[in-house]
Amino acid sequence: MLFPWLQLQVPENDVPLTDHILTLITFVPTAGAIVVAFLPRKGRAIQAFTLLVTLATFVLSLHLPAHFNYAQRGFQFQENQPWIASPAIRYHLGVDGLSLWLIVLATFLGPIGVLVSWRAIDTHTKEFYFLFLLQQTAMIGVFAALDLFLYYGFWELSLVPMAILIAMFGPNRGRQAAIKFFLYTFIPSALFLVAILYLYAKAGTFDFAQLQTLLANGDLGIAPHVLSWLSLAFLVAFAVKVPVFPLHGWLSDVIQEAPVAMAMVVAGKLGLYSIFRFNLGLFPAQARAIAPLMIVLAVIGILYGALVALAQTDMKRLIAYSILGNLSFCILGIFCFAIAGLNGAVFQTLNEGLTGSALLVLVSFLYERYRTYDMSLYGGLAARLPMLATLFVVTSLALIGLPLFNGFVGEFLVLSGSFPVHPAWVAAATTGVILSASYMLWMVQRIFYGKQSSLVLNRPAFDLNFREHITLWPMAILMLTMGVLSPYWIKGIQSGILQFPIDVTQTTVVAQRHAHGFVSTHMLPAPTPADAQKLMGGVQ
Amino acid sequence: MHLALFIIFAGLCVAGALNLLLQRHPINSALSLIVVMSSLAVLYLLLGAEFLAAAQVIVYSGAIMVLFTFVIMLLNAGKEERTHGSKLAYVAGFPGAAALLGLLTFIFLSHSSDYGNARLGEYLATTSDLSRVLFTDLLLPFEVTSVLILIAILGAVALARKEH
Amino acid sequence: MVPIAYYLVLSAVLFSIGVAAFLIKRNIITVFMSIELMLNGVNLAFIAFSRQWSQVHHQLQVNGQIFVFFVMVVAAAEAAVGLAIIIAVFRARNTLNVDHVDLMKL
Amino acid sequence: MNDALYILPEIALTFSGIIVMLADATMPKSADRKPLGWLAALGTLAALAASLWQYQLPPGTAYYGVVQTDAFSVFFHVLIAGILLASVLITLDAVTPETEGLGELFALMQFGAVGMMLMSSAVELLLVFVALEISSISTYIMAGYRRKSGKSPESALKYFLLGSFATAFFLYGIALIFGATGTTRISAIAAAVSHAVAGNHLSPLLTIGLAMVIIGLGFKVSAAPFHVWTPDVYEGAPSPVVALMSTGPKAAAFAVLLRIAYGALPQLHDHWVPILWWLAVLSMTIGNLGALRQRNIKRMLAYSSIAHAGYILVAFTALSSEGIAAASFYAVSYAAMNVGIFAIISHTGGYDDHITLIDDYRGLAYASPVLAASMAFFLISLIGIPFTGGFFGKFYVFSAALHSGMIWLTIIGLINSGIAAFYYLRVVAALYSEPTGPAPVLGVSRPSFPLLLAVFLTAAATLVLGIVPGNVLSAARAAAQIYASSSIR
Amino acid sequence: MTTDLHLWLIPLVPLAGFLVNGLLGRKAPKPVVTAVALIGALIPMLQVSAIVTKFSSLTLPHIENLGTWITAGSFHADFSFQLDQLTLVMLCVITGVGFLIHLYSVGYMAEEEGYWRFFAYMNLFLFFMLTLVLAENFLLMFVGWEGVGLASYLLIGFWFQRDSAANAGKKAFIVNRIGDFGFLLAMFLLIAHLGTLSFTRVFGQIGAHPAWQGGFLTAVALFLVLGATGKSAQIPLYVWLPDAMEGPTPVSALIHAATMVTAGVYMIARAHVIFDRSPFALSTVAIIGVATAFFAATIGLVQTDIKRVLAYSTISQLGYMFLACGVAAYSAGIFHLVTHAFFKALLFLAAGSVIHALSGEQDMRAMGGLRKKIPITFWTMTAAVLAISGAPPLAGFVSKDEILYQTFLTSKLLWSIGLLTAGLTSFYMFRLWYLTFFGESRAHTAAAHHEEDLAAVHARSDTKVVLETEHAAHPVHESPWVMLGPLVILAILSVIGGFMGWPEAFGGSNWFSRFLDPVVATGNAAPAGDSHLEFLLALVSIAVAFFGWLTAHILYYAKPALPARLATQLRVFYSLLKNKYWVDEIYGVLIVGPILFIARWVLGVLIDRGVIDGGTLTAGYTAQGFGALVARIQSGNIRSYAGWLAFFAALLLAVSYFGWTSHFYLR
Repeated sequence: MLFPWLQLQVPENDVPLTDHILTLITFVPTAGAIVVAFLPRKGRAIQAFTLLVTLATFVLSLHLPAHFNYAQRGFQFQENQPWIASPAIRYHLGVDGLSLWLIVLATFLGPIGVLVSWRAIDTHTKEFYFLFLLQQTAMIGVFAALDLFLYYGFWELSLVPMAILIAMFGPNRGRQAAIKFFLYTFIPSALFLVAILYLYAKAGTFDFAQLQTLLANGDLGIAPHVLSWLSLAFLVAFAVKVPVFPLHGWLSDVIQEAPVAMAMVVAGKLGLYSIFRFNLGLFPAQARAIAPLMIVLAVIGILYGALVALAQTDMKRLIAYSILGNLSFCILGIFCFAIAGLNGAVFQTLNEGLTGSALLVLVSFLYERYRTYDMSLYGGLAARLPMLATLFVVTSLALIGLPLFNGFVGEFLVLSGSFPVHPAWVAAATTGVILSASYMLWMVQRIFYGKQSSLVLNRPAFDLNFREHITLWPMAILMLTMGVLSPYWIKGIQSGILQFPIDVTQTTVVAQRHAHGFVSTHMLPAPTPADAQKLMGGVQ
Repeated sequence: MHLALFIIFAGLCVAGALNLLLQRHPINSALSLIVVMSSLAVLYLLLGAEFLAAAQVIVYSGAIMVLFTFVIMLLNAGKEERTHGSKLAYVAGFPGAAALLGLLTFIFLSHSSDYGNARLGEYLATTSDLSRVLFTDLLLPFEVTSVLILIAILGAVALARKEH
Repeated sequence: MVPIAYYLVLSAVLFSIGVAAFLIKRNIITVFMSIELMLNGVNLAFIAFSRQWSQVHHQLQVNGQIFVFFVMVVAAAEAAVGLAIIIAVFRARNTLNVDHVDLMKL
Repeated sequence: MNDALYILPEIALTFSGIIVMLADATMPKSADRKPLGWLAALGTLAALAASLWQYQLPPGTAYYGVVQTDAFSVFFHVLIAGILLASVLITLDAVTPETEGLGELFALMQFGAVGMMLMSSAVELLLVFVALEISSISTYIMAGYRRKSGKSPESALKYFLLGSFATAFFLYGIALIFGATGTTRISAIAAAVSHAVAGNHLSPLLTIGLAMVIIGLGFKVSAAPFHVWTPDVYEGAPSPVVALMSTGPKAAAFAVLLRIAYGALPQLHDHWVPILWWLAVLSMTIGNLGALRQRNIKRMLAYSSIAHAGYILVAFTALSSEGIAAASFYAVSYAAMNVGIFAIISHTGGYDDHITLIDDYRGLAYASPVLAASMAFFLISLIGIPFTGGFFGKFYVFSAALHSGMIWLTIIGLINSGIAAFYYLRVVAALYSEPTGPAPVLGVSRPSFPLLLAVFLTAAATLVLGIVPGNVLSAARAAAQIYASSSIR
Repeated sequence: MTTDLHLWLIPLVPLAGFLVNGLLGRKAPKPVVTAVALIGALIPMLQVSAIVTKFSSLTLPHIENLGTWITAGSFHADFSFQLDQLTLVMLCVITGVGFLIHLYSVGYMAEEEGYWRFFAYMNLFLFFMLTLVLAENFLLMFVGWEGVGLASYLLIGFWFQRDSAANAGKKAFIVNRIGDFGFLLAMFLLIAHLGTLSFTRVFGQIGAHPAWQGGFLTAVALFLVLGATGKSAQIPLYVWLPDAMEGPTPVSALIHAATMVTAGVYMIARAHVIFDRSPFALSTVAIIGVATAFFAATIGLVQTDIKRVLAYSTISQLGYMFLACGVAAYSAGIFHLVTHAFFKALLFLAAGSVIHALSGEQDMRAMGGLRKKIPITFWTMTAAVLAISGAPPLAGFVSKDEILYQTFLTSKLLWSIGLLTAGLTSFYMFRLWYLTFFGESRAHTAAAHHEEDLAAVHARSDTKVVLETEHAAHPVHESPWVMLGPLVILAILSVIGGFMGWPEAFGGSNWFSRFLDPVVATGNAAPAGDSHLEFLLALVSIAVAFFGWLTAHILYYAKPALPARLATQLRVFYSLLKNKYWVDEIYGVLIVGPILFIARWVLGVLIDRGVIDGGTLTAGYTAQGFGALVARIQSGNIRSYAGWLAFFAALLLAVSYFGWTSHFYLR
């Protein structure tokens, strides 16, 4: 074995602060925010302190993978106290393989966010970092909460700092973008709340685990059509946040207007995680019913995102659409219900969070130097900023899924896992790898290659400084590590995936039927009601 | 006899009310309102509410209407000009008022048997009858009205006081 | 003898005329008067009803009448305040026409 | 004498009101009237203490069963006392020494509060009527208090005329109920009605009487379609007064509505539930849609208060003690955030409302971060973001409604709250965007101590209601318990 | 017995070289960079030779597993390397030729400021290429597959300041991606049906089920072919290779002649088990191969840029290898791969040396008469030309004839086309030879005649030289020995390389194919042809090659005026070939254009702006409209308000009196 330490397993039961680690991780940022509110506006005290807090959070969060018991199913590091007597709301946190790495990702992006905002945010620093830390808490909370009410709390809370910061710091159309984003996500969340309340009315509890068992056993006596409406309410709310193809109207504007630290976290993981946790966790049957539609949307999203990205001249918009494309891969992986696909979907979620952020950071560094996101004004930068160029290319390669980078592992798992289920659609999705290469390389060429543009010549060129180095390198290294040592992550993810009622090894299923050539349509996920079939049209 | 009286004074009431409606000068309206109130006092009497009949004359057609006329004089309000500030009042309000009238009348008449008939001289409510209830059962409301009146005075002073 | 229903109808008539007057009259004072008219209508209803219940219970019921008494008190208070407000409005806007008192809208 | 304990808060307020009044009269003309405000605040504190003290009073009626002091009425007593306290503090910040009639103003506030408190504890419709008039008339006057501007008297006039108009309906309603039942005691009415229902000779007077009462109270709580007065009056009235009258009388009126609906006429629920259902839907929709287009922040908040009245009405339709509790709780959380936001508005806009347009609020964050932050917080609570009172109130209300199967009402309501987010958010966005040109908002003065106190209290309340609502919830549930016998579930 | 050969060192050493040079090279002094790079290329070579020595003692295939790379559910792919005859051959070629070219580059790139970058990339390429051939499963192979694509992208775009170079790099990568798309789908199919990608398991399972014919195997094979056409520049995906000549010449030699482009052939040979089960796929490969061979050769006839001629010749030769695989003569294909690696690398390096000598001139019309001036280059080049045009007994002759012979056994038609192509090959190679080395130097005249062409050429030629041509060009000079050394070695190999597989027909033993047989021996053995036939065919092809030389001699030596006249007479053909059949243009119009149009206008503007943003706005405005409607109630007039109240009061009363309420709400 080349990497024996990969197999390391820490079977510890009485580790210090294991009992309250989640509370710590979740609320250290809040505490930090409160302190920030009283720090002097002058100087860099606020930045430094916030950096400290986020780093502390990150370090704390590393406790989770270190002491996570990968063999054991279900939730770990649980905290479960009554919060409000009636309605019966509990303060219930917990982590399983699904949320494990997402939490770490969220905390990892914390310091990055601070570093990238270090100079970019020079007015209203107090407000910015206050809300930034609040946002951290909200995100971590979403991943950790196991009480539907608590979850919804964090879910909604995550909107506010985002919206306000976009409004405050959006260069030109901030207010519109903020309001657009807020309404896009808030109105579906209202229906989502209806669904939650309905469940509560029926079940009398918000506790995820209890609801799961109750629903699984059909103890609630909810009519099937009602169930599918409920799951739809959940799904739409999440799909908007991801975003899934027709619901992405807010994405490009927000990415364009939001401060980078926020743009990094606005899309993807929250929504996708929620789809996993709730649509697959609570409504598996309904998820299967809607799957055909979702798969079509995912494939459309992949191609659509890539193609539209191809047509952009603004870096941030291009990145926005590429994000749309990459996230659609996750949707595809989720709704094919293949074990590899699901693993890939989670892994791809991590990738997107990492690579997309790195890309945004890079363009923001370009912006800090040349004050524009318009690619047509750039050119030949590679000669002047070799380091930045190198890291940019590395990130691009990770994003277009070059083997040995994280992106490849995710895409490969998703596609190879999903392929047996919907060969035609997955094949279509696979063309995405061509398109993504096209737009990324084109972007690289337009910015870094060719003759040096007047803009580039007129500005003094200074390559990455220390702060920028320590911002970028961790991400770059992580991209490679995740690409090479993926099992280390997968083993956690898979332990979370296996809880879902999926016909575990799709591939072997196929193996039995290899005799008659192509996988045939009765590979489709279990019974799909007529309505979904109709929506599907000609997929089969 | 009772009916005759009722008809006369009810007629007076309605006539006064309509006159209030039709007159364009506030004074005339005020005077016709006084007519309405006084004739109502008679009707109260017919229903055996002596005390209230008196109070009606004293408080209403006395104090309150005097106050009105006083203010009218004070602000020497002239004939009101027929401005047309509101269509809604006609297109929605009148049908509303009419419907109100129709509905109530319909209800009262269709169940008239439930209410029985009033004969003269029965169930006369003397002042002592009222005061007995007023100072036992309804003592607190009676006391509380003092606050009300206090407010009224304060308010009148505060609002009508001359600005400096 | 007169059916109490007649009294009630009369009260309804007065009340409705009051409403109508409120809608028609332009002069604020007159509008206020029409409110008084409505209140009188209500008073009549109260007295009629208290008479009715006296007959039902075969003994005098004065609650209704006392209610009227309170209405009168309140009306007096209202009149004082209302007219004060009217004066204030007249001072501020120099008009008594309701249609001209529509600064705030939409 | 023991009876007096049952109206102790009212007595306290009345006396402190009278003291303020007399002190005002005795003070020299030129003297600064602000201390009177502190005096009033003191009296209010006393009333607050008294109301809290009343919790350990054995629930029961007093004065020949005219008032009933129980968990329900005490709940509202405390609420109203709190609102009054905050409003007094706000007024202290807003007014200047040369604001005329200051003494009367403070006295009026307290007398008005007496009325409101009595409304919540009265179980005799006559007393309800008188109390209602007390609170209404005092608010009429206060609305017209800024006599220099043309708007204030106009708003007073509108409020007064339409208010009396509605009161007439309310009164007629009482008359009809009296006609149908022969009594004006809540309990007696309930008994008579159940007797009538049992004997199946339900008088039609009862139903239309109920309808008329609902009209009258609907007007007071500014529920659509009886909301028309609200925006104009809020716009014209002085902001500190709006803080009081947008919450206090409303809470009291809701208390009365609860008393009549659940206490007196629970049997008629299949009459009034649909009515309130419609009122709720109309209020939420009209309120939110109307607010979308407003440029004046006070008008916008007026519309929003209509919408919030709608949310509270949703809880009524739940027809369960949970619903009552939800309504009561919502009243509290709404009071907290609304008073809070009006505190900031009255400071920013001043007693003379020189800043009222939403666009004028652009860049408040530059002038005073504290004010901007807290205003944003209140707005967020009004939107209904979790961990604020606003959210928990909504959550509780709708969960109650849904629990009794009001699925459509819930959907409509929550979609409405989604729309509502738009106009609240517009203000938040304005607060934090660059001020344009020589914005008057930049000249906003530093908030005085009483204002900060008021903002702190309301903000703290909003936060507590959002995060640890336990105590208030149990209080609300206890309040609801008194209808456990009558209410349906 | 399992001796641990530490195969993983072979690719990882160059990787280390890449990291060192890539991270520190910019600051490091040149000699250090050189040393690191050469070591990075040398150590693998030494290790390979070490392996060669003890090869006979190994149990093959020899597999080393380094642990899991990707795993999910039942599927997992490992970092596992495998060594067998085929791998060994590839290893020898890659490390050997690779090292030589590294050496050569030291001289060729001497004056580059991007020196360190260049060698970093070269080492990176070695890493990926070695991974590709060492991989034990398709997935790891794909790593190398994409990786070499990346390396070639970086190296083609080495002079990134030049748009043409940047474009060429991008084009290469994207076209290759199209191929990779096929490769991916093939892998998905394998996973779906067999649940693994490991060579041993996949081929084992297929071997275990003789029943499987065609079916999904055909699909897999065809997708693999798509991948191969991308990497090995076959129709329809060959278009990137000519542009790839934008890169420095050593790159063209190493990547675009000797090694990377042959990956497709290697892959087909490696996966032959799958192809053997699918006659259809095989014939597809054969047809693609022969078509490409012929088609590219024709284009090669009229090209004037020396590197482009070689590029098209490479494509054409690759076609031969495909042809070989297509007729299931995998060993022949690999054999040609090897020999081609020798002489084509040599050709490029020699051409590089020529260009070097002429200070960057690449247009043959501006060359000529170099025979005397750069003799060593001339002679080595001569050897290469003879080898490629199939002059016995040189390497090219042997391998090509092997292919033609095997083809003949399968299909006369393919054979005849192949033969014709052989003729064309020898023609355009000698054309190049004559134009470059014989006659008078045409430098100045050419400049006079082909102004615009030259401009184009210069735009293309290496920057360092563009800089120099601005001031007076160097006098023609022979290259330094660090460059000539590799030339000589490769020349020798091209001459004697053939004897590895000297056919029985000429008394040889065809050692090479026998050596490979354990790996690539097809179950259905090719019809054992008699040696006379083979001998006969050999003579025919020699004749054809000779004829090709003769034409070239006449046209470009004896009667130099003739070509121009021919060109005018056969104007149509001439321009057709000159413009490479306008394939690039056609692709542009039929594929790229529409995609861009759809992306920008249909999706970007119509859908995204129009429908999606538009929808959002409309929703917003509708809500606002209702808001305005509501506000209309607020006329500000008291009487209106009263009217409103009265109306709804009446309505409410009526409703509640007649008990309509209960019907009018949704519960």
